[in-house]
Amino acid sequence: MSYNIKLDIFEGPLDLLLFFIQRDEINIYDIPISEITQEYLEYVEILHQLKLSIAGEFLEMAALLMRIKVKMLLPNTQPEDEEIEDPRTELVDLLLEYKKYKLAALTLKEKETAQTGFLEPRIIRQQLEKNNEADLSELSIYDIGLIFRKIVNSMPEKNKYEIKKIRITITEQIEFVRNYLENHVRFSFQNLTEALTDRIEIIATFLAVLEMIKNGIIQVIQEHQNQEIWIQKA
Amino acid sequence: MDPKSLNKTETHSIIEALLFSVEEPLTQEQVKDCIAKEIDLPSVIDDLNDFYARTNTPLIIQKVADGFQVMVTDRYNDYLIRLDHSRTQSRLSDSALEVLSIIAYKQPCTKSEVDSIRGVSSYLKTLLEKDLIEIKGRVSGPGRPLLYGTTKKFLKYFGLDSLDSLPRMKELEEIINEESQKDE
Amino acid sequence: MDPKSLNKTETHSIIEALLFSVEEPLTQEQVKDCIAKEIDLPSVIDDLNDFYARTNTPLIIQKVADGFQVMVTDRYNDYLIRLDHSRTQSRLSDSALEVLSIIAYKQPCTKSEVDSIRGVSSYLKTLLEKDLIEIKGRVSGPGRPLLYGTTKKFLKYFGLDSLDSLPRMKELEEIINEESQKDE
Repeated sequence: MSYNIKLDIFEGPLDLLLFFIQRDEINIYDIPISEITQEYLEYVEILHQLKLSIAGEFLEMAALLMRIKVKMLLPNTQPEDEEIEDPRTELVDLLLEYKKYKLAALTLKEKETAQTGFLEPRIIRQQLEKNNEADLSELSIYDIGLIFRKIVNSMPEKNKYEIKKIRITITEQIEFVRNYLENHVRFSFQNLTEALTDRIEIIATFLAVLEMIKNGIIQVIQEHQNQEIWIQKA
Repeated sequence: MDPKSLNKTETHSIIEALLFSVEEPLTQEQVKDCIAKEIDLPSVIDDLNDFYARTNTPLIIQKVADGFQVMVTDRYNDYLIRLDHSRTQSRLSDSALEVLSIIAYKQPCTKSEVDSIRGVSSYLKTLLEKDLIEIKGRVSGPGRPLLYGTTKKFLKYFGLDSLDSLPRMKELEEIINEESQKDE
Repeated sequence: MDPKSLNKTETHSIIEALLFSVEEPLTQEQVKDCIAKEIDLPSVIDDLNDFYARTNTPLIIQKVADGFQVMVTDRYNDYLIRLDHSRTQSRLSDSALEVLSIIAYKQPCTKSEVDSIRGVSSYLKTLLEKDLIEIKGRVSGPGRPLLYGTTKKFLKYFGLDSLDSLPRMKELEEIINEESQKDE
């Protein structure tokens, strides 16, 4: 979208407000909140009409401006002798702090311009004996992280997901135990699960047994402690 | 044509050779490792710069990042631009410069500190890729966010001797105060 | 100290600037592109070499296949070899870097763990030699394979106080995704 480039000249809401302040030669300590809020909202509305995505920060700032505006309209309920805080203080502090770094950025820009005029000379160095140091001069820990990320992302799917989908349900295992009951009068849990290989199947069968005991379909008998537990029809 | 008349001793030539051979700015310690005797490096550098200027040699030695580096002067750039454009660096965007200036002054600092000053979410990727900032560690507090700081490359890129070469925060505050008072 | 007494004209200085600025050896065609007037390049090069020799400037311009390039003379090599950083450091291969990144993130880990992630034989020996990784112990299980981890030097190189400062995958994703939003 071509609008984007032309309208996206402000780094953010603070930058936009500083632009208004500078353009209208406003005293930063005495910002006319009503006027500036109106113009600010108009700008946000233009962004909206052009169907540009409006960053959340612009809306947050709109809310702050409205809040200040309301506070300034409210009658002063504070006792006479108490110092009232200007509702604009928070905003002014934000603007001044940001302005400081914008100024610093300007200094950097000047230094950048001066420095880019100079080139590093291309002079062929003498080949000296190699030492055993690894040359990591072009690398940062961010790069090491990116390299690892790339490896992880290129790994085959199956290595990533070790968890298998459980294909067995307790209802199915209740049915399994019912069938077993038809052919066996009395059996141990071990007898019941002999043919099962998967641990998850054994667990599901155990849960099925518990469920069937609860529902009075089967009962378990243990004649003496530490002896076999038998399962039979209730 | 006696080299001595140019105030150039063998020491000067050795320092030159060292300057031409290092990848990073040449430090006082490196010089000490290479030349046994005591050397007043800044004074040798001054002599060499003087020599380059007087002999129209298009080189200049700069003090950057705690060391000295040789650069080609910008004097003949009008001729150089017809060479190839691959070496003309792309400049940093205004937002990148803002982020850099905040990190330079506040370091080590987190992304959210940068964001709260700018009032907008900041982009660190380009600066990390250009090696102008780097990860310095983590905050020990909740969430343990990453801490960022500027690199040696940052100093080289802007031709800064050290971070102290940046204007002091107090100076910036004074400029802004003067500006605001003028408006009243 | 008239530069003319050193036989150096402005043309000489421009050619010098070109020599210092080109990526590849400087060719006659490039000179023609940059300077309008006709120039006898080999003769200018001779003058410059003469100038370097007479002023003890440790540079020499060599004729190579397609053109001319500036080199540091070998005259001060005895000093240069004591310059630790001037020695050609061997750059790590991409594969070695991959192995290093796996060990950094997975440590302590065994050779077979590294291999299972990369699917190829590892570069542990190189990394051990360069003192970037070290043996941290052995697995207590079958075969008792060696466990590898990164060294103090690794941390020091990257300016980190602990392994905890390695950026997490989630943090990297955040940095990368932020930028793509801006590009939209």
